[in-house]
Amino acid sequence: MSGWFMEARSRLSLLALVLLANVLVAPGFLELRLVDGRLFGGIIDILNRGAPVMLLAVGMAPVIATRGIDLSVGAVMAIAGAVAAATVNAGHAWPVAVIAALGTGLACGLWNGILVTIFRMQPIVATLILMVAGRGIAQMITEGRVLTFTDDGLAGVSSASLLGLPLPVLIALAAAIVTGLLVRATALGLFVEAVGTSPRAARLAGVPAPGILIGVYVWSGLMAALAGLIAAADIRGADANNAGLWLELDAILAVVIGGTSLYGGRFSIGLSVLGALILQGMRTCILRSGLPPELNLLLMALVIALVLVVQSPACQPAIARLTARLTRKGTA
Amino acid sequence: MADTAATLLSARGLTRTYPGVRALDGVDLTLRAGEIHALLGENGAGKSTLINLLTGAQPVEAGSIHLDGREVRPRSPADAAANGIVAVYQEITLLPNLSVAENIYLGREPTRFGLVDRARMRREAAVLLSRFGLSIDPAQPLSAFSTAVQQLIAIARAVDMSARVLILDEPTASLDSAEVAVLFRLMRELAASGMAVLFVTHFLDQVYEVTHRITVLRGGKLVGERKTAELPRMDLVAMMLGKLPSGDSHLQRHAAREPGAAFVTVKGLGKRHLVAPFSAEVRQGEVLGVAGLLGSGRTETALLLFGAERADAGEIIVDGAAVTLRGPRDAIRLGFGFCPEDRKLDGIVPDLSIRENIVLALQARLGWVRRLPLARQRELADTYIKLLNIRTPDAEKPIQLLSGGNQQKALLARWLATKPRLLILDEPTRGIDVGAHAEIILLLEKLRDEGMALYVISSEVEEVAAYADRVMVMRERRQAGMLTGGDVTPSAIIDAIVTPVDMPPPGRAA
Amino acid sequence: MNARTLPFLATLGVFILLYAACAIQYPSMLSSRVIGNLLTDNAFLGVLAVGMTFVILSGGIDLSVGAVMGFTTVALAVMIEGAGLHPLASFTIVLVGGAAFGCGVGVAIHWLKAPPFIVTLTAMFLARGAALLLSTDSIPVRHEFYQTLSGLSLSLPGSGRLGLIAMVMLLAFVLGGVLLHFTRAGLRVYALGGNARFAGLMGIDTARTTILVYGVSSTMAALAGIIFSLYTRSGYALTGVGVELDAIAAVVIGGTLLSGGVGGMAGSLIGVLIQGLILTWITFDGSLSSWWTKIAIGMLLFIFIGLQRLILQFSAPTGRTG
Amino acid sequence: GDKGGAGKAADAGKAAGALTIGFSQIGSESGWRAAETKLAKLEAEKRGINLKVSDAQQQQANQIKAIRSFIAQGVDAILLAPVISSGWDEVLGEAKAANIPVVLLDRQIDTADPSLYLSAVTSDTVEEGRVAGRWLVSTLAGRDCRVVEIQGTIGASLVANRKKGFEEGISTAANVQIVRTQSGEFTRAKGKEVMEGFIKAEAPGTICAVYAHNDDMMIGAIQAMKEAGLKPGSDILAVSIDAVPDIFKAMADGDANATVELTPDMASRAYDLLAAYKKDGTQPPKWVQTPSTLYLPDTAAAEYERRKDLY
Ligand SMILES: Nc1ncnc2c1ncn2[C@@H]1O[C@H](COP(=O)(O)OP(=O)(O)OP(=O)(O)O)[C@@H](O)[C@H]1O
Ligand SMILES: Nc1ncnc2c1ncn2[C@@H]1O[C@H](COP(=O)(O)OP(=O)(O)OP(=O)(O)O)[C@@H](O)[C@H]1O
Ligand SMILES: [Mg+2]
Ligand SMILES: [Mg+2]
Repeated sequence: MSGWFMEARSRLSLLALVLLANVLVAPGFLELRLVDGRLFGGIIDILNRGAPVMLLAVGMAPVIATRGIDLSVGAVMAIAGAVAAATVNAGHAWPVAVIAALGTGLACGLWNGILVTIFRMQPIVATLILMVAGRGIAQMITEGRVLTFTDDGLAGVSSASLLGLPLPVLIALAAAIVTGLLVRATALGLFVEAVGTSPRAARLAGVPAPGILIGVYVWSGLMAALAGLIAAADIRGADANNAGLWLELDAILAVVIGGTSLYGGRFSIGLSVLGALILQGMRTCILRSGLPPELNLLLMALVIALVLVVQSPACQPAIARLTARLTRKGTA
Repeated sequence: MADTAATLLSARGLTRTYPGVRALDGVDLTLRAGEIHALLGENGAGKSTLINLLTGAQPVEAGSIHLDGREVRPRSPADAAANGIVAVYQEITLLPNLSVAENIYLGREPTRFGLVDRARMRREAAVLLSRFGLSIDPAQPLSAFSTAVQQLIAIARAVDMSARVLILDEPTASLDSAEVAVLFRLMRELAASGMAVLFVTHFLDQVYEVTHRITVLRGGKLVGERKTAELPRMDLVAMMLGKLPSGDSHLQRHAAREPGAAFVTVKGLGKRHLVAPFSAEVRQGEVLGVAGLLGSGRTETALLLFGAERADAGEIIVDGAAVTLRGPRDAIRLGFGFCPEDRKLDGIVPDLSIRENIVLALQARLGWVRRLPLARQRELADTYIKLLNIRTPDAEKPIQLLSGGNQQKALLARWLATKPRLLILDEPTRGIDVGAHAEIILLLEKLRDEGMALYVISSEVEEVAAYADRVMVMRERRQAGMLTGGDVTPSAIIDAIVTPVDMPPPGRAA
Repeated sequence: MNARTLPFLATLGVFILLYAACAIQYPSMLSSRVIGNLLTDNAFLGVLAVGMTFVILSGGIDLSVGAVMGFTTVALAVMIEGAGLHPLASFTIVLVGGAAFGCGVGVAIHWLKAPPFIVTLTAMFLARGAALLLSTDSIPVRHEFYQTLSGLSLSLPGSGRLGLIAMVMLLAFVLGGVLLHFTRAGLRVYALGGNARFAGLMGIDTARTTILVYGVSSTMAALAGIIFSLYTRSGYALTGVGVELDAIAAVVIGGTLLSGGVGGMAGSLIGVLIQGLILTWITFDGSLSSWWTKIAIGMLLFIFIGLQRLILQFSAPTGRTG
Repeated sequence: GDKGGAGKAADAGKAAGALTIGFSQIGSESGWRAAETKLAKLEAEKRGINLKVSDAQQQQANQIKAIRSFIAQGVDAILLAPVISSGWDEVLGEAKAANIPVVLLDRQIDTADPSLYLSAVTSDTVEEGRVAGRWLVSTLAGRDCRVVEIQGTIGASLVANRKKGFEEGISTAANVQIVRTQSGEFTRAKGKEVMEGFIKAEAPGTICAVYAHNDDMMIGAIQAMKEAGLKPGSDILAVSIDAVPDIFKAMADGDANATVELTPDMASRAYDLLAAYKKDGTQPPKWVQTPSTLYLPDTAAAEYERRKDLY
């Protein structure tokens, strides 16, 4: 497992780097204030804003580990949000809405899983179908508007806080922990990695490959639904046109930054979450830099390029030394 | 001849370290023009590593390589090939998605007006393959063929490319006697033409049949170089193992014991395009050997028996009850285990550790909820690593980093861990060194005596004759006989295998 | 051979089938005008698919093509309208630039040992960002040479016309097909996609091949940019957002495996036409709201791929293969 | 959803002598856009026009395809809401050749040959910004003010204009300046995130007003301010553009101060001038400008009621 720690260290050092950048942009970024029982501060913002991508990454990592990919998560977010909003606006209680949204997520995941497993479609096209149609379904529900709702219970999914932490953060972390346990405390992780690395060998060893495959897509759908709920609650409305738009790329990027190969095999929930946080860190930094928005994409590109260099096996040792110094600065 | 010949290639003090292992430690090797040179050693002794260094597949850590007295530093296999040094690696490193012809000529395709001349490529490939007694369509994708054929294709490519030195890492592992004979004839021709051939194998008979000199490695160190003619078998084995072998008495035939109850009975099991219906019976505490030439369909019988291929005819009866196998899981539930022939594709899960590979089948049978505690997994892994003495620093090493033979052992361990009632083994001793070979056969006999039913496919007739109670003979993808009792002798088996049949073989797909 | 050509034949069959279905609903779909438009309107997508086929066959993926295309349109507009360069000169510049950019991507992928997905995603941000820096609003190109070029066209029997850009697209497919299927370089691409490590052991220069592949892809993206700029006679930084997914889909629908090593150029052309057909059908129907449009696209994709899978299932060769 | 084979309806419509009009819509990226489409359909029904709406999913290529297929089907007129301003000469040339009149909706195009389209029904997007800016200046009555601006999607045609207009609007007052600007991509979520950033990045209490290029982003920003414990509308003045129902609700609640209307009812004007043109060839003006009315909290409640089901 020492390999895992090495990986974790390089990700953590990246995160430290990003946080440092934030501190440079907005001094006092790291300080935490407790205002009426709720924590405020840059770190919290990153966790809070990063929650949806964290959730998507948690669902995406096992999918990618099976040599698959799920392009539909953004659309599923939109559907889930729309369903939730429509449900409360139809006068149902918010728990009903939440359940309805999660149910939709499951259904979407099941559809993907069936296309991949039974129809043997290539994951990228199988999920592309839902990526395109899904957003349409969401828009059909909202009729292209932003479906605003006033139900504070549902809005609470984003605005409420527990133990000083915003609910989205807790949801994301909980999801990560549950998923982590699900794959590591059971044999699921082993099976997923076996199926992803060598499907034929896994089958001959008696691994229930079809079940595993469907399972990971269903889980991904569920996570996407959660993310969709948070996104909708955040703006107290379901924006079918924009909710989760292109977020699938962020999720995949997070997982890959987390060290999972798109060719399947070894994966780590924890590292994928780190990947998501690194991404959000960059975003926040760029948004607050005060630089003209025309530069956003260029900055993003430069930062990721930096990440790639940092991670490339070529300059690992040098990095290790550098980080040691940086982390000291960062905390000082 | 060989002793007077000039030194062609000489390697001095070659060294290579991997995390946790010094795979190669200051090894010298001298190849002379016109000589066939055996490179021997236990599994994990460092043979393949040495070859990787010679062809530039792995960087040289310390030491030097001289060709014709001039130092060469191969940076890549292409580089080495340019110097006339070509190798056939232990795992078949061909590309399944390309056609046979493309595989043979990749990197040196014949062209016309700058375009690849496919017609010519096929023609020449066909000619080349016919020299190996292969009459297959070179336009077919490589994946359509068995390990054996792919092995032959790899050799054909190398033979066609090599100018000075040809290196063969366990080429005969998956070949049968006919192919081996062809290969040896070619090796002799090449040697006679002034090339040097480096030949890795675990079959001592072949060593004595074809080689002039022997270099022995043990634990990554050079034990010594001898002339084959001047080195008795016993001494050779002692050099390799570092001790005298635990008497290879296993090749004496055992007294026939009274067989146990019938465990699995197969009635007219078959599948179109794959193998004609066959019938057999495996009793508890007995070994059913399966003999046949390449492509005779032995593997296919195993695939059907294990449910990996769905039969379209016949039935399987377990403990007297007819069963249908919808897939390997059904078979495993019945207590079957299957050690496949194609280690790389159907066997190991490369990224996963040795431990995970060993517990995989057992865990799959337990289901995903009841995960084996890590401690238990470690314990299992260590037990089998010891039992089969798999050469590795620890059980957490990715299995793909193990030497070929040790991977094979790990796979055997995977199934032993499930305590199967019927164990199907396709070429279980392929690529296993002499010492381990004896150990594994003793192990099989032990398992049998404990009442396990064994279905063993093997190309090594003496061996089959030694431990099998009965032998099913396959020919042209159909059952060609069942030898029992006193008939189970090498000669009888060989007769049964080779007697030509008049009926045409059933059509093959693809 | 048929084991390999089967996916293509399946795709082709499905395409013909559904074209027939559309033609029955709207007979005018058979008019040479519609067919001409199908090719002209999808010319840029086709060119992108040519490059993408190389990338995917090599086991990679290129998310940057849409952005490179967008950048090219802006660069052309700026060079021609702003700097007053002659279009042909500008074309050469962007093509060379595209090639260089792609080679850079290839180098990064090979030397940083980084996944193509991230590297090309970065390249995507880079190209888009650069384009927005050049100009955030769309610039019309009024050079008369553009008029003449977009004027050029082959009139088909009937009222249809085959625009220059459609011909360029078809030419790209032909040349791409030759390069891929009949040259050593092409075979190396397949080898790389089959198994990069083995390809190395068999003496293939994997670095060179990787660079070639992404070089071709970006060059094609630049060419697509030229085509789009001729198509709309303007340059705009946000041109072709998300078009990379359409290109990937076209290639994969065409029977190429995303895992690399298996597939071919002809399939990709059908893949492009299939996507074009879907949109044509939808515009013909003309009654679909925004959301129904999306749903219809998804469903039609599903039908296409589903049918394709079924054909493959039933005609899959039994016995020992794969 | 209104799915059905209106393909044949086209011919049916002709038989009845009614107009068949093709409408190439950009997509459905916002509530405003959806409303525009909805109104186009409603008004068409009222007038017995057979309207074929083709949705371009934000792709200019799709709009060109759509126009081509409208021409192929021989519609009587084409409405075009261009996704970007340039690149229409060729396809509009084809329409002209087939003498099918084209009317532009809500966005102008950039062409050398104005005869390519019959008329353009749009608002003056620079004026919208100006109105917002002037309002701010007058409300401040000389007070110093540090304004933060939430732009639309970088590259979208009207972003530059609404920015320019606003800057002109405040140019008269030296005491008003834009201190930060970032893109909220026209969405609520991004608008909220951007505003959060502004609040964190600026010293507490130093932001005096926020200008958003559309109401959706403003609604997001309002939530951001509330969650940061600020009082939008009083602590920070809020002015935006579009006049969608939700912003009126916000104004009624005192969370927003002003919005400038961009009417979604563009189609009806186009229908009228097309009808006249078809009847006796009356040439409509090249530019039919829709008013950019400023709305303030006093009328908010009423306006909300008036609009809420149009959207
Ligand atoms: N890439 C690698 N990384 C780490 N260890 C390796 C690697 N390749 C080989 N080894 C180790 O080096 C040692 C020698 O391996 P090698 O393959 O040379 O043995 P071998 O003599 O070929 O055995 P066999 O007869 O089973 O093929 C083994 O212990 C093996 O585990
Ligand atoms: N000598 C050969 N010529 C042509 N094809 C062959 C030959 N040997 C094997 N094959 C191919 O391999 C497949 C079956 O061979 P396979 O190896 O499975 O049989 P086998 O009896 O298991 O041989 P072995 O297990 O010794 O490799 C067939 O589909 C055939 O195409
Ligand atoms: Mg070896
Ligand atoms: Mg076999």
